[in-house]
Order: sequence, then C-alpha cells, then structure tokens
Amino acid sequence: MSKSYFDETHTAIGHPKSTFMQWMLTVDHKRIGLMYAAVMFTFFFVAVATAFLMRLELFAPGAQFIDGDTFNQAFTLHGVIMIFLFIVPGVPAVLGNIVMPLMIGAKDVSFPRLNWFTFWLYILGCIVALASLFTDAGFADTGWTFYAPYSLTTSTNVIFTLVAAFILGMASILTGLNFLVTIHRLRAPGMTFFKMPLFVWGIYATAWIQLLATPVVGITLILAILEKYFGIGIFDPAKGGDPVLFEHLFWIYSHPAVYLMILPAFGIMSEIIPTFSRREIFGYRTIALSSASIAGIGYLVWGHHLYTSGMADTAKVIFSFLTFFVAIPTGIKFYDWVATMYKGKIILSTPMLWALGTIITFTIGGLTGVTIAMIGVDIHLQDTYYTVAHFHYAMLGGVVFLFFAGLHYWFPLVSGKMYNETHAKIAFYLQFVGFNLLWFPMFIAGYYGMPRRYFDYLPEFQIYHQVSFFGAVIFITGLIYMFVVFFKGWRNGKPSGTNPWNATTLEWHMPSSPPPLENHSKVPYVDFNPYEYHHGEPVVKFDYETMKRID
Amino acid sequence: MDVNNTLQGFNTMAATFAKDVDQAFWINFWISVILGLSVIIPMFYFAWKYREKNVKDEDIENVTHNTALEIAWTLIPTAMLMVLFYYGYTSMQVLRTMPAESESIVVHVEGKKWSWKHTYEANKNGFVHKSKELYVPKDTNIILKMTAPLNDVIHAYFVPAFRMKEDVVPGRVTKQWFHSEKLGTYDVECAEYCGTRHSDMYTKINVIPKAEYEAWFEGNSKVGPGEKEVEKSKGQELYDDNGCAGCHSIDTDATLVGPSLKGIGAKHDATYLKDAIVTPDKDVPEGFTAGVMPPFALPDADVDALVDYMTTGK
Amino acid sequence: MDTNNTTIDYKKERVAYYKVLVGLLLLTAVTFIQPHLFMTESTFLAQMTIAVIKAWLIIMYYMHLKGDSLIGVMGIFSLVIVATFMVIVIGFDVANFQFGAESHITGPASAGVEHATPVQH
Amino acid sequence: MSHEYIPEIATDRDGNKHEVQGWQDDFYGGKLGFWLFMFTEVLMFGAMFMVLAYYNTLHPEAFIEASASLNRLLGGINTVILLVSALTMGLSLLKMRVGDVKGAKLMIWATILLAIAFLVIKGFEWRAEYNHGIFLMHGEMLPESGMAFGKKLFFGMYFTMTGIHGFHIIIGIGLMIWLLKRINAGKVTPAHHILHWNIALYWDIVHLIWVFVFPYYYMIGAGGVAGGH
Ligand code: HEA
Ligand code: HEA
Ligand code: HEC
Ligand code: CUA
Ligand SMILES: [Cu+2]
Repeated sequence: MSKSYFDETHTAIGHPKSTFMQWMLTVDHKRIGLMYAAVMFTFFFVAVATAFLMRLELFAPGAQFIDGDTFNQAFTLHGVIMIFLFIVPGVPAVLGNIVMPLMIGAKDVSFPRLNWFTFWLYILGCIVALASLFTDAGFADTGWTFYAPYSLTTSTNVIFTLVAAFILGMASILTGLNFLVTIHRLRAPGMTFFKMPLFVWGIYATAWIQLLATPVVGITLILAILEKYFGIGIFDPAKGGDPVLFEHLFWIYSHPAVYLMILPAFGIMSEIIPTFSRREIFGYRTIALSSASIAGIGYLVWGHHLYTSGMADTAKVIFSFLTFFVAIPTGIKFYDWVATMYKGKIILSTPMLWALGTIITFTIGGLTGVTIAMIGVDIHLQDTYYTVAHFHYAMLGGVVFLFFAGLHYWFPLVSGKMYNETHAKIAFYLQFVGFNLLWFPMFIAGYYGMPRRYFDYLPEFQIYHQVSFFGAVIFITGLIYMFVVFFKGWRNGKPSGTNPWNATTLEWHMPSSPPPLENHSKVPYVDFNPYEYHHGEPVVKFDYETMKRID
Repeated sequence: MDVNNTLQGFNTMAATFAKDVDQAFWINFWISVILGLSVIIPMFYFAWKYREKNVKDEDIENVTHNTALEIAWTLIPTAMLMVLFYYGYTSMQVLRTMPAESESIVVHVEGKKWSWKHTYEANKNGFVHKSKELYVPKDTNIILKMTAPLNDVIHAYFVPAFRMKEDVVPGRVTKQWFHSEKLGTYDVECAEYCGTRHSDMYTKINVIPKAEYEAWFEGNSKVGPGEKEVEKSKGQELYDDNGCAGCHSIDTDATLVGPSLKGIGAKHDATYLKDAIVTPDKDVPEGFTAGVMPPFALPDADVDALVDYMTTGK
Repeated sequence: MDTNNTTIDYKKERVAYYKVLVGLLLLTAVTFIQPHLFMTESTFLAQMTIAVIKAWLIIMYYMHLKGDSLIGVMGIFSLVIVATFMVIVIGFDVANFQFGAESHITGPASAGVEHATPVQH
Repeated sequence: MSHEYIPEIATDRDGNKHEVQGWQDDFYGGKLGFWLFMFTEVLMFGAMFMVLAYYNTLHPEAFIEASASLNRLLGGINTVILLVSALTMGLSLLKMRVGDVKGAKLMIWATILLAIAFLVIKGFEWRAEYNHGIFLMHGEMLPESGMAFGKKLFFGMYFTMTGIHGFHIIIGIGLMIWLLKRINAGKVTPAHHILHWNIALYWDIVHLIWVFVFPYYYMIGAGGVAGGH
C-alpha cells in the first residue's frame, strides 16, 4: 500500500525520528489542519462546559450555585473561546488548511513553514488566554467585547485576555496572508478564478477580511493596554477620551469578523449541495461574487452594533441603510442553493442533512439579523436575548452547523474511513431539535425585554430559560453522540475509497486514501468547471498516476 | 434590591412611540416569514420531489441559469428590505427627535455602579428633587439627560414597556425622551454590561396623574409622591445619594459587592472609615479586591456625616 | 507579470534612486516653508498633500511597485478601506457629535480649567 | 530548501505543456506575501490615524497649539535621516541584485547606523518633553492637570504613535542584523535574495509611515493657530 500523510511528513526543523516530534514540527498542511482540529476540540469542551454552566445557573431566577462575578467570567470565557479560539480560526484553519490546497491542486500552501509557525502562535495565544484562569485576579469579566472603560477599570486579569486576543489575531492574519498568496500563486495550470471550487472562493474572501480587518482590532487591543498601563487618555473620559471610540474600533473588526466566520461556511454549503444533488450548481458566478460582495459590504456596517451607544443619529441611519445590503447577496446565495436542488437527485446523506438543516437555522438567524438592523426596533432589542438568539442562530446554527457538515463531508478524505451513517443521522436530529429548543425561546424572552449578560432575572422569564435549558441538554447530548460517532469511525470505520460521495472537485481525485504527503501524484491541468455532472455522474475522470483526463 | 421585583408592563405599550416600534417589528416579522418561507418551502419540496428513489439518473438536469428568476430574487427582496429600512428609520425618528425643552420636563439621570439617580430641575422654591425612582406625569413629554460619573463605566437606561433604550456614557451626555399615556409603574433595566451587579441595576418609572405630580414637584418632600416622609439624617441622605447601598448592605450582614457595613463602627475607628471612603484602596479588607470601590471626593463635612451614619445609624 | 527579479542596469537604477531622493528632500523642504508661503489658511491640507506625493514617490520607485498591477490594485483596495473608515467615523459620527455642548469631553469643561478629577456629587 | 527546485510540468489534453508554480522558489509569491503583510501595517496605522483625526475634529485649536510646541528641528532632521536611510537600503538591494555582496553589506550597515541615529534623536526629543512635564503618566498628562483635553489627547497619541513607530525601527534594526548574518552564511545570495528584498520593503514602509506621522504631528501647527483646517 502506498504511504499516506500519516506515514511520512516534512518538518520545519531537522529530521526527527519520533512520531510525536514529527507531528509537532510538521509543515504538511493536512497535518496542521488536523492539529488545529484537535486543539479546538479540546477548547470546545471548556466553552461548552461554561455555556452549560450558564444555562444551569439561569434555570431559575436568583443565585443557584455560582455568584455574579463567576457568571460574568463564565460568559466572557465562553465568548472569548468561542470567538477567538474557535470560530474565527475554525473553518479556515481546519478545513481551509486541509482541503483548500487539495482543491486547487497545490502541493502545500505557499509558506508551509509560516503555516507551522502560525499554528504555534495560535497555541501560544490559547495558553495566554487560559493562563489567567489560574492567576489570583482570575479570568477577565468584561464580556468578549472588552468595552472601555469597564475593561480598563476592572480588577480581573484582562491584560492576559487582551494580549491573547492580539496574538490570536496575528495568527489569523498570517493564515489569511498565507491563503491569499496560495490562491493567487499555486492554482493548478488552467484553473482560473472562475474555475475554482466555491469553498476556495469562500476562503479567499475570508482571507481578505482576516488580512484587512484584524489589524484594526490588534491595534485597538494595544491601545487599550497602553491606556490601562500608561494612561494615554484616549478612552478615559477624565482626560477627554471617548469610550464610544473604542466601540467603533472594536466593531470595525468584529463586524467583518462575523462574515469571516460565515463565508467559508457558506463555501462548505456550496460544495455539499451540488454533490448531493448530483448536478451542477445553479449560478456559480453569482455565488462566487456574492461572497466577495458580502466581504466588501461587511466592512461598512459595523455601526449597527452602536445604535444605542450615543453615536450620532445620522451615522445610525447610514449604517442601517448599508446593513440591509448585506442581506441581498446572502439571499442570492440561498436561492441559488435551493435552485440547485431543482431537478437534481437529492441524496440525504449526513452532510446534506446538516446543510439543509442549516438552510433553516441560518435563515432564521439571518432574518432576525435583519430585524435588529432596523434602528427603531433594535433600540428596543439591543443587548437583549433577542440579539443573543440572533447570533447563536447565525454562529451556531450557521457556521458551526456547516462546520459539522464539512467535518462529515471531508471525514473520509482525511481519515480514509467512513463513520456510521445511521448514528451520525441520529446525532444530527438530536442536535437540530435541541438547538431550536435551546435558542428559539430566547427570541421571545428578548422581545419582552430580557437583557443579556444577566446573572439574575425577573421571574416572568423563567419559563423561557427552562425550555432553553432542556434544549441545551438535548443539544449537548447530540453533540457528544456525534463526536463518539466520529471517534468510532476513525478507529474502526470501513475504508471509504478516494471518492465516496461521487464528488467532482479535485480533492476527491487522490491517488490513494488517505492522501499521500504531497497530495496529487502530478499536478493536473484544469480545463473544466468545478461541478460538472452528467446524468448524476462526475464528468471529469483522471488517471491517478499521471493525472491526465481520461473521460 | 432584592430580586422579587417583577417586571411590570414589559408587554404593554405605554409610551406614545411604542406602537410605532411594534408596528415596525411586526411588519418585519411578516416580511421575514414570507422571505424565509420562500427559501424553506422550495427546499422541502425539492428534497421530497427529487428524493433519491424518485429520480432516474437520466432525468437529472443541469439547470444553471434563469435570468428572470435571478432578477426576481434579487429585486423583490431588495424592495422589501427598503420597506424595512423605511420603518426602521421612521420608528427611530420618533424615538430620537427630542421635543422642545420648553414643552417638556427635563430630568437628569445619573447611572453608576450600580444604582440610578434622577435629579429634577429646581422647582419654584428652588428645591431640587432627587430620587431613585422616576416620577413623571401622564401625557407629558419627558426628556432624560443621562450621564455617568467619569470614573464609572457605561450603563444603559432601558425601559421595555416604552421600547426605549440609550447608553449612559461617562464623559458624554446622551438623551432620550418619552411621553406616556398610561398610568402605571414601569421597570427600568440596565442593559449595558457594567459588572458584578449589572443584573440588579433596576429602577422604576412611575407615571402618575398630572395633579398629583404637580403637588409633589412643587413641594419639598424628600421622598416620592404618596410616600410617607421619614426623617433622614444627613448621613443617611448622603448614603442614599451616593449609591452606597448599591454595594453595601447596612441593615443586614449580606455581602453585596463590598462588605456589609452593619456594625462597622464597632470594628473600625472614624479615621479608618474616612479613609475607606476617600481612598478606598488604602486598606482592603480580606476577601475583597482594590479598585472596585471608587474613591469619593466628598467635602469633609459630608464624610463625617457618613461616618456618623455608619457608626451610629444616624 | 513583472517580478522585478530580472537583470538590471546598476548605473541607471542608481541614478533613479538619487533623483527620487532629491525629489523627496525638496518636498521635505517644502513642508517647512509651506506654512509661511502658500495655503496658509489650511496647513493641514497642504501638508497632507505633500505627504501623499512623497508616499507615492516612495511606493513607486523605492518599493518598485511601478508596473505591478496586482499588488497595486490590492494596495488601493486596502487604502480605500481605511479611507472609508475615516469618512464614516469622522464625516458622519464625529461631525454630528450629539449633545456635545452638554458633554464633559467636548463641553466647556474641555478648556481644562475645571479640575478633571472625578468628583461624586 | 537548498537543493535546486525543478518545476513540475502539467500537460493538458492537447499535449501542451504548462509549467506549474510550486511553493518552492516562488519569488513573486514571497514578495506578494510581504506586501500583504504591509497592508496590515497600513490598517494598523490607519486605525491610529483615525483615532487622531477623531479627536482632532473635536479639538481643532488644541491640536494646532500642541503641534506648534513640538520640536520641528529635530523632527525635520529625523525626516532627512530616514530619507537617506531609505536610499542606502535601496542601494544595498541594488548592489545585491547586481552581485556586489560586499557593497550591499556596507550599505546595510549604513542603514543600521542611520536607524540608530534616528532613535537617539527621538530619545532626546522625548527627554526634552519629559522635562517640560509632558510625558505619559507624568506631569501635565495626569488626569488632574489643567491641560486642555485636546492637548492631552494629542500628546497621548503622539507618544503612542511615535513609540510604535520607534518600535518598528528597532525591529528593523534586528531584521537587518539577521539579514547580515544570512548573507554571511551564504543563505542570501544575488540569485536568491527574497529576504533582502522584503526587508528593504519593510524599511520603506517604516519610512512611509513616518512620511505621514511627521506632518501630522510636527507641521500642522507650524503656521500658528491661524492656519487651521
Ligand atoms: C456568523 C455570524 C453572524 C452573521 C453571519 C450575522 C449576520 C447578520 N447580522 Fe449579526 N451578529 C453576530 C453574528 C452574526 N451576524 C454577533 C456575534 C452579534 C452580537 C455581538 C455581540 O454584541 O456580542 C451580532 C449582532 C448583530 C446586530 C447588533 C445587535 C445589537 O447588538 O443590537 C445586528 C444589527 O443590525 C446584526 C445584523 C446582522 C445582519 C443584517 C446579518 C446578515 O448578514 C444576515 C443575512 C442573512 C439573511 C438575510 C438570511 C438568508 C437570506 C434569505 C433567506 C433570503 C431572503 C431574505 C432577504 C433578502 C432579507 N447582527
Ligand atoms: C461560536 C460561537 C458560539 C457558540 C457555538 C455558542 C454556543 C452556546 N452558547 Fe454562546 N455565546 C457566544 C458564542 C457562542 N456560543 C458569544 C460570542 C456570546 C456573548 C458573550 C458575551 O456576552 O460577551 C455568547 C453568549 C451566550 C449566552 C448569554 C450569556 C448572557 O448574555 O447572559 C448563553 C446563555 O445561555 C450562551 C449559551 C450557549 C450555549 C448553551 C451554547 C451551546 O450551543 C454550546 C454547545 C457547543 C457547541 C455547539 C460547540 C460547537 C463545537 C465546537 C466549538 C468545536 C468543534 C471543533 C472541532 C470538531 C474541530 N452563550
Ligand atoms: C462600586 C461599589 C461600591 C460603592 C458604590 C461603595 N463601596 Fe464601599 N466598598 C466597596 C468594596 C468592593 C469594598 C472593599 C474593598 C475596599 O476596601 O476597597 C468597600 C469597602 C468599604 C468600607 C470599608 C469596609 C471594611 O470592612 O473595611 C467602607 C467603610 C465603605 N466601603 C463605605 C462606603 C460608603 C460610605 C460608600 C458610599 C459613599 C461606599 N462604600 C460605596 C464597594 C463599594
Ligand atoms: Cu449598569 Cu449594567
Ligand atoms: Cu454586525
């Protein structure tokens, strides 16, 4: 049997003998992607645990078993991990790393050693972020938004978190940079931009946001540190500084960041829908270009987080107007996906179930985003659970669901094995039901005026929190179940072969399963579109020795 | 404040503009339902109609373009979005267009960790009402001018029953206004995260009949309308005014944010207590962290009065 | 695609470097005399215009961007983004700063005469 | 990757051959990557300029007054120093490209010296300001001082931005020393000089930032309060 990337690797330094060191020093994009996944998986348990802790605490009004300060630290920890450690690097660092070079027929990313370095930078960031849990002052209690002046005056250890967010930001920038150069330079000959798979388009648009938005939050965090320790004055009202400026700077990054999360996830959707409809995608170009325009418009709408901040009313109107324009390209994508199912042959494998489930949940998430883009309505709903429900529907029901879809979809590619479909489907249904039970009641609670970041609440809201709690239990059960299914599949799943889904894109044209170290045996010449099907069969076939087309 | 507070009127529409906001919300709701179903119904239909068993491979068709449809699903949602923008904009305008001050009652609001204080303009006698809860007459424009102390953090004055909210920012003055047509007591919540007792930072708006309000406002009562005036020492007044109760209980042993001040006089002398108010970070009792209690730069006489109140209860 | 990695004529290139340096030095001199010479009603604009010209010279000649359209377009893209941030924040938010007259950070207190110590009342 | 990289060839269906760009030895890729990195610098400083412009709009007079009080002579000298150092760096790259390794090294040394001179002058400036009671956490910059808000914010940003710029210079010196080591080790050669190229680019962006920092801080007040916006 031929060697796979599990058997051999290139390393950044030297030629270590031990398997462990080979993993630690590897520059292979597939291994790095896997290591990212492993680390995120670990943190995800921390974040889920804190989320569960919050739900448990909120089961009834009044203090149950933690105090207010602990609760504040809990949602900060939850938000910081979920955003900076998990969802921002998430899809690009895991699936982008593993799949994107394969999709464009490259041997690796443009700067493999930088990729390795970035991974360790990310680890460093994670360590710094969590280190403050073990210091006396404790983890930051600012919320993931670090609003000044609260973050400048609190006695908890915000500096760690700020520094960590900065380091993680650097890692994110470097990932984006690496991918941009890779996509520009290393596409297989013949593959023009409009012959790239849509996942690559998603990664490309994301990479631009990583590159050109992250520095703003980087410098904002530095300014906050300088303010806190050197008193430069810019966020300190006692010196004439304006706290609202901090909010501007923070959201200039953090709004584009939400599109940074969702665009590669949309890319996953665009891979899965045609594959499991067994037909060419509807409106390839509009989907590709809508990714780009979402990224572009996404830069201009951060102010919709500041409707009640004291920002000028004129600015609010402009931001609100611009915000609506993000929904249009997003809508186009959704219609294109649904149209792709028309006259196809819909195969409801697990990845497809996740994708279709996401069409429901993200539509709810997105449309409620549109609700709070309306200024007058958002003045009421801002900082209530309505917003919280919106972004969990968007992030969990959008990004994370699609991430899971992608994990199921590319699992056989990465591992060479198949998980148990039946069990994977049960896990999906559990999570889908649990998720909606968990978050839908929160829309209602928010509409009635339940503010977020509340440790304690008025008895009227109890019913919503209780339904939500049971949803969380079901959801987390399904979640654990899903990981068990993955684990079992990895341990003793059946060999999947190179192309178990009958898919068309290049990553499924590998000489062996799992793929060898340097990917395709030869670089193919790409003179075809990414999703060419004829009567439900992939059109393009290769001789895997020479990578010449044989159809 | 104990948590047996009940949120009153969260599903009522008490301010004049609440109906505009609700109208905007429900227009949005129905448009969202239409747009959402326009995606979800076809999805279910196709997933069922073209299910694996039903389709022969030869019947699959690669439809990739349909200009008319594509234009439709770009332009129709765009039009709907513009409708939503319009209602978002107009409902915001009623919320944000302040009435003339001459035709309104102006109240200054100070939000700080973790209490609210309302200060009225001086009445005919030159008396300035200060109150924790807000008392306003029915059918009158009220303008709130809000700010927070410079060394405090951001809060938000959120009145669910009125559908209004605006941040209270240190160093800035922000404003909002309302006009209530319904008598009643409505809850005010703090909606911007501000730390330990963020979720206890409630107060109330009492909308009362005009005459009752006038009588109260022109009088010199130190408590709200209809409440019995209790004799308060200067120290107690200061204790209330400065929001000490937001962090310290004085009648019970409960620890809120700072230590309970019950019987504090027996533990410490006056100098210590003075320092504890003026430079709180000097001596930090065990189990508490420095930097939480802000320094209070009060006149000496006031500090003395406070200390008296803490030690003697008067 | 010009990769700037081709063989070059050392003498010619060096002359170009010196020419640009002279240009930059001249522009620096202009920054110093400008406040006394022209556009005195808006030193700020004049100075920034000069800076933009200097930056253009550096980018085109010292950083060899001339002829490289891909990076050029990307560069313009990032500049446009920064410019948009500026226009929105400065042009729309700050330009309409709300209730400035009453606010501490912009109000009369900002003359600084009043002590700025946080005072509780 | 010291061994020579031989690009792969992909053949299309008509038998035409297409050279494949590998990640190894990708000169343009290396350059592109570095430019992208520099865009992040542009955004970082762009954000700081935005903060500056924000407060400038709120306090136009105070900004001009504060600017007028900076030492334009030292600032000007530093501008010239950076200009010249950009030239020496450029020449060093030029020499490297035509094969004059020794000359290239000499020019890098010259650049390092100029960079140090810049820092020394900056140090004198900061010290003088300190002695005037204007420094972070010191004198007039404390919250209780009576200095106008506009001025406090101006100087707060002045120390921040010149500080971060100075930090970039220090990094630059480090990079140049590393470059010298790589040249000595034979890793950077006329045939393989992407590192040199990128460090030269880095030095240019450090200079480029100064091109804007200098007029915004030192010159806007040069015409006195009359020369407003
Ligand atoms: C993955 C993350 C993600 C995504 C994709 C989005 C997408 C959107 N978000 Fe969301 N948002 C967040 C994550 C995300 N958001 C987070 C984390 C916060 C809170 C942060 C905090 O405060 O802590 C937030 C907060 C937030 C606010 C501020 C709320 C407040 O604090 O008061 C607003 C206001 O405008 C908003 C709007 C939108 C809009 C208009 C979209 C649009 O992009 C949605 C577009 C999608 C659709 C419209 C649905 C699909 C389309 C159709 C079905 C077609 C037909 C429909 C139409 C054409 C309308 N979001
Ligand atoms: C990615 C983003 C994300 C995700 C997935 C979640 C998931 C969950 N969140 Fe999260 N939440 C946030 C981001 C997220 N949250 C943010 C940003 C805030 C605001 C914080 C603030 O106010 O500052 C918030 C706030 C928040 C609150 C409000 C606190 C308050 O305002 O008072 C609550 C309350 O119950 C809550 C609960 C939950 C629960 C029960 C889940 C459950 O659904 C948890 C289940 C867990 C998962 C679904 C994990 C998914 C899988 C992985 C993460 C890793 C997999 C990796 C690999 C396999 C490689 N969250
Ligand atoms: C923001 C919360 C907060 C407010 C408001 C506040 N305190 Fe405190 N107080 C604390 C904390 C926390 C401590 C303990 C740490 C310390 O000493 O700084 C404390 C300590 C004290 C102590 C010392 C107690 C001891 O056992 O040593 C006294 C006395 C005191 N406060 C009085 C007051 C008075 C009087 C006021 C109002 C004018 C007030 N506090 C307002 C939080 C607060
Ligand atoms: Cu005050 Cu939250
Ligand atoms: Cu947003």
